[in-house]
Amino acid sequence: MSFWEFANPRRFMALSDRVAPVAFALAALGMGVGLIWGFFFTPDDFRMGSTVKILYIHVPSATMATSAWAMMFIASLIWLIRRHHVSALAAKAAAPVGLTFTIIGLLTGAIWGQPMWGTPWEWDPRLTSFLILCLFYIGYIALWAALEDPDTAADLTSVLCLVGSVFAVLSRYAAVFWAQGLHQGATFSLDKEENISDVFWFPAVISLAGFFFLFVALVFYRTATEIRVRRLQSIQMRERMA
Amino acid sequence: MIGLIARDLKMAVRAGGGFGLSLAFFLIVVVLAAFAIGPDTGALREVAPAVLWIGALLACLLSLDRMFALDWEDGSLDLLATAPLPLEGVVLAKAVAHWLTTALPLTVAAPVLGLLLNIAPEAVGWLVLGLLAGSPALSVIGAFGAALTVGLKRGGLLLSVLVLPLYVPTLIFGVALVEDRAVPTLGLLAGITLFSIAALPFAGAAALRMNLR
Amino acid sequence: MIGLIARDLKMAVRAGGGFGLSLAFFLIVVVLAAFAIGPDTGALREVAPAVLWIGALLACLLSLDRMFALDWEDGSLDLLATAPLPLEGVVLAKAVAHWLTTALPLTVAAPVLGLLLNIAPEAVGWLVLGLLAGSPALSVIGAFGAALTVGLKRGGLLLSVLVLPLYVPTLIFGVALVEDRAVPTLGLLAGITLFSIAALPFAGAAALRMNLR
Amino acid sequence: MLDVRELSCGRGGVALLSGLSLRVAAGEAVILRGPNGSGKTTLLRCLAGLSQALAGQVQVDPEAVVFSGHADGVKATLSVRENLAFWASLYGTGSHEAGLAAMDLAALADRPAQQLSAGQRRRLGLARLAVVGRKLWLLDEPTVSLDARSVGLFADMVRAHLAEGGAAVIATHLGLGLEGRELDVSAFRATEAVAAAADPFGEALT
Amino acid sequence: MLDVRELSCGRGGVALLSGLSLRVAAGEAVILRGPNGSGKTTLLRCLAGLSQALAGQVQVDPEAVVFSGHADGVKATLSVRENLAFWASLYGTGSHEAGLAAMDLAALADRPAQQLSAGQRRRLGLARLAVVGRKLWLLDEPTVSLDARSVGLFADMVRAHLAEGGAAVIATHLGLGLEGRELDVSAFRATEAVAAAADPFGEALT
Ligand code: HEM
Ligand SMILES: Nc1ncnc2c1ncn2[C@@H]1O[C@H](COP(=O)(O)OP(=O)(O)OP(=O)(O)O)[C@@H](O)[C@H]1O
Ligand SMILES: Nc1ncnc2c1ncn2[C@@H]1O[C@H](COP(=O)(O)OP(=O)(O)OP(=O)(O)O)[C@@H](O)[C@H]1O
Ligand SMILES: [Mg+2]
Ligand SMILES: [Mg+2]
Repeated sequence: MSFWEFANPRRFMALSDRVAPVAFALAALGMGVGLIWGFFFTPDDFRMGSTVKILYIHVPSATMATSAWAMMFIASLIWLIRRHHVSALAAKAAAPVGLTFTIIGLLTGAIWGQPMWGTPWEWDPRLTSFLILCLFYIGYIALWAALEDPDTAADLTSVLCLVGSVFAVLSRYAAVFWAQGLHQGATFSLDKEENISDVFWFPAVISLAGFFFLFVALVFYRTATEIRVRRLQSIQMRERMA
Repeated sequence: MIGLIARDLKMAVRAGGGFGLSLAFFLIVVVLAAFAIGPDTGALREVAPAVLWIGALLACLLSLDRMFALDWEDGSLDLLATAPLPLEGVVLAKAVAHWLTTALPLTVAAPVLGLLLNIAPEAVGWLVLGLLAGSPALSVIGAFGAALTVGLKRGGLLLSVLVLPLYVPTLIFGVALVEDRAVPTLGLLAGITLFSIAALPFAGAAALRMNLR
Repeated sequence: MIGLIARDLKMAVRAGGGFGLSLAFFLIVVVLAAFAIGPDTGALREVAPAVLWIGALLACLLSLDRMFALDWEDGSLDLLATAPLPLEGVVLAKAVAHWLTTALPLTVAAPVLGLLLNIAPEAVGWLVLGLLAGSPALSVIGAFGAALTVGLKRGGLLLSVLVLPLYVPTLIFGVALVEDRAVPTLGLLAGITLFSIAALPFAGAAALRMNLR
Repeated sequence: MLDVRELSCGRGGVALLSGLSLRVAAGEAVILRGPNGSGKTTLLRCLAGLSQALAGQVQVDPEAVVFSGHADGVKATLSVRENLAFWASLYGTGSHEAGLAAMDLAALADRPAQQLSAGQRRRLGLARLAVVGRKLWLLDEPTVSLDARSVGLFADMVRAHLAEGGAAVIATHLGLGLEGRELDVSAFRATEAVAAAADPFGEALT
Repeated sequence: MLDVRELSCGRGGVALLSGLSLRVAAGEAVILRGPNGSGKTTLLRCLAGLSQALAGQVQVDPEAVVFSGHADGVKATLSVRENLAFWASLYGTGSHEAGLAAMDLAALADRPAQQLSAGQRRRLGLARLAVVGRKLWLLDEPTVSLDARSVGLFADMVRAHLAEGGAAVIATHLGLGLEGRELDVSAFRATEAVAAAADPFGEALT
């Protein structure tokens, strides 16, 4: 059976009943191991001292924040091209999760910034473009909330997501152009040696996996809920019209 | 009157003009200011109070020309004008609803935004006080301007050209307050607000009547 | 398409949204900025390009939510959608009319305003070039945002929350151009504009269709 | 209830109607007739106090009047119920159920007004009358885009209102199925002379 | 000219009408009847291509259609003439005089539309039809707030249009003085079953 089978709400519900709990367990495992290992069984960093440990929350949430938007981008595309309601609802369901990750990233970053840079906020390109990402999330969610008719809302938010992504990338580079920052480069780049050492890296990867599965589980649960809501709405709608 | 305020708030929220959205708006204003002025925090701190006050002006202006225009277009204004509530009350109610949806969120968020623009911590308190005392004037003055231009389609720019000059005193004292942190300045700010609230609803109502006939 | 642009311009002028008005608006913005930032000319020169670009953003935003909303409310949009002119053309025409009434006056007046904010004379040329190359993007992006929110009454605030983040790149490069006066920057600015003009009318038209059904 | 003497009213300072006298007693309905542009709306707006009379006087207790125009201030984002509840609260008459019942809107009560058809929307506009509890109704083409049944509902509503000692002045081009005195506005069309006299600049150049 | 087969259309993804078939030949006028909320506007918008059909197909040359809805996109700040001229230019048919003549607007030609009475405004809205030179007219309650004489003018305009080989689908509650096939929309009301079938979430949880 093809992947598109799950575009059928009913099939998707069945799938999510099976997948979501597993993903949730994996999330608990990954986050548990990763964070505990990271917090209690890694040495302090010679530069950052024990504050480095915030990395195990900060990096994964920041990474997931960007990934969540990517997922929404794909889901929106699928909706616009193949009109599969589930994918539209999945995008809707993912947005608040992504926003939460973004805010966690911002907060932990700010907390980290205090000791590291002596200021909670610095107009660093990466931080700033992250803030912009946060704004895109808010706009997207607000548009969903503002529109009455669910299909129209799905259409419009999808268009917004596509166009928004392009401009998000644009402003990412514009921001680099605008100011050179003091923020780290990518940890999870292929040549990882370049910036942080294995002792920090392994637990970071594990908790990142944990965060990833958490995202998957939440999106599944929320999408299922959205489907139920839509089901309810359309029943009410039909009653009204009858 | 409460009913009218409640209705306007409800409609604002439904149209996605809710509390959270205004917060997002101010966040954007701050970010844009940072982009426009440049990353170095020194320069930013300089203009921080200006940025926040300009943000308040903006939020006002943006939601202003819809204040009466919608009610005018769908005929509600005729009905309100013949309703028991005097037009003065209508203008005031509109202004209050407008303040609650635009200026209040800013006032609440000011400390955080101040952090982003790293304003001196001791100045933040004054900033909030200033916004509390000054921003109602913005809404009431705005309501008066909206009443003047209600007849015109797309009066957006005209409205702001009429209203912005009236905003100057509030702006000056508001910004000054953050620098000099003096009670008298706060008093002046409050004075302007009180005067506006006392006088402008009548002017606004008169303007509406003229536009309706 | 010419007809549509002409109609919009005519209506804008009739409703007092004409050329002179936008000039007045920018004058006020500059004056307000002067008040907000304080008299010392050094600080002013610092932020001058920022002020002018922010002014352009403002003028756009303020006239934005009326761009399609009026046609939507009085049913013209239905009629336009069934007219021979494709909706993409409608969106583009609206954007052009909007640009002519808001950004163009600023571009023309920029040298004078720059003088007021005493920008370095050699920078003024780049400022004007930047506005010419960049401001069309503002109108087109704005048209897209307006198309998204046309269905919502008083979507003003939501509209700006959606649109402003999209303005970021233009703003950054526009302001940067006045500092570094480099052709590549100008190229980037023009690139963004061309991309917006090429892509967004389609997105906007799609949004309108979705709203109309 | 309404007493109009030698009224002349118009638009933009130009007299359109002149020498119009009209008395409306409690329990009476007056139906304004007249071709497009003859001045029905102008007259109603003047009676409602929205525009001033150019001459003559209108005697009516403003506290007793409710006006309903071509556009029926329905808020698209509010539900039918919320729309009515708002007017009820504004006029300080507790409940809005009467309105829902009068124009048979109960089934639509919780639907956003956005999603109403033209006629349903109009019905909502009319239901407002039953909610505000005013004696004198000034209605401008109330039955526009209503189907036969809804027109019947409206007629019943008006009759009930009259029976309770209310009164109504209704401008329309359509049959309402209401027995009431008819008044053709076009009979009072202001002559050029009157219009010139009312116009402050009338003889400025002559 | 228009050929509709087994069409089902609705609002917000919910089917309102289903199994509606309709052929309109040149020179023919079809009058849509049905109580408020029965789906006339929905159908017309679907025929005009403003909303998509949920099932069935609509065969019509989009280049031949002109639509006119409840709201008649009249621009208040433009004069009557300018309003018509705009549409004439947009549809690439040179002159707008035909419109002025058809609905007897010559006297009002240079007045800002703002200053028109409801009926005059509506006449302006209808005059547009005579200007765009399209074959198939889709009209939604065209005669709202028109007086008897203007209704006559409108009927004449439609007859002339039909005589020239045009066609028209007109939704209305009023008599138009037009001889034409009548179609009661309410006969095609979608059943609960159909509506559920059209709805993608119809069986998500069952
Ligand atoms: C509010 C302030 C901050 C924000 C918004 C922020 C945001 C981000 C973002 C978006 C990433 C990218 C994650 C990814 O790779 O996708 C990241 C990673 C990272 N951040 Fe921060 N950060 C902030 C402050 C800090 C501070 C103060 C430090 C420590 C000095 C820090 C250290 C790191 C490190 C080491 C990474 C991993 C590199 C990487 O994965 O890209 N961050 N942060
Ligand atoms: N705002 C205005 N300014 C100037 N003249 C106006 C204005 N509105 C209407 N008129 C003119 O006043 C006259 C009377 O208008 P009014 O709306 O009272 O007519 P009416 O009897 O209500 O017509 P209808 O039956 O079409 O509603 C018309 O000739 C109209 O052109
Ligand atoms: N935007 C909308 N969203 C959802 N439902 C709608 C919307 N507009 C109308 N409806 C519903 O669809 C049904 C048909 O509406 P429609 O406007 O087609 O009726 P109509 O035949 O034109 O009625 P009228 O004679 O009053 O114009 C009505 O029950 C209405 O409540
Ligand atoms: Mg009238
Ligand atoms: Mg209809």
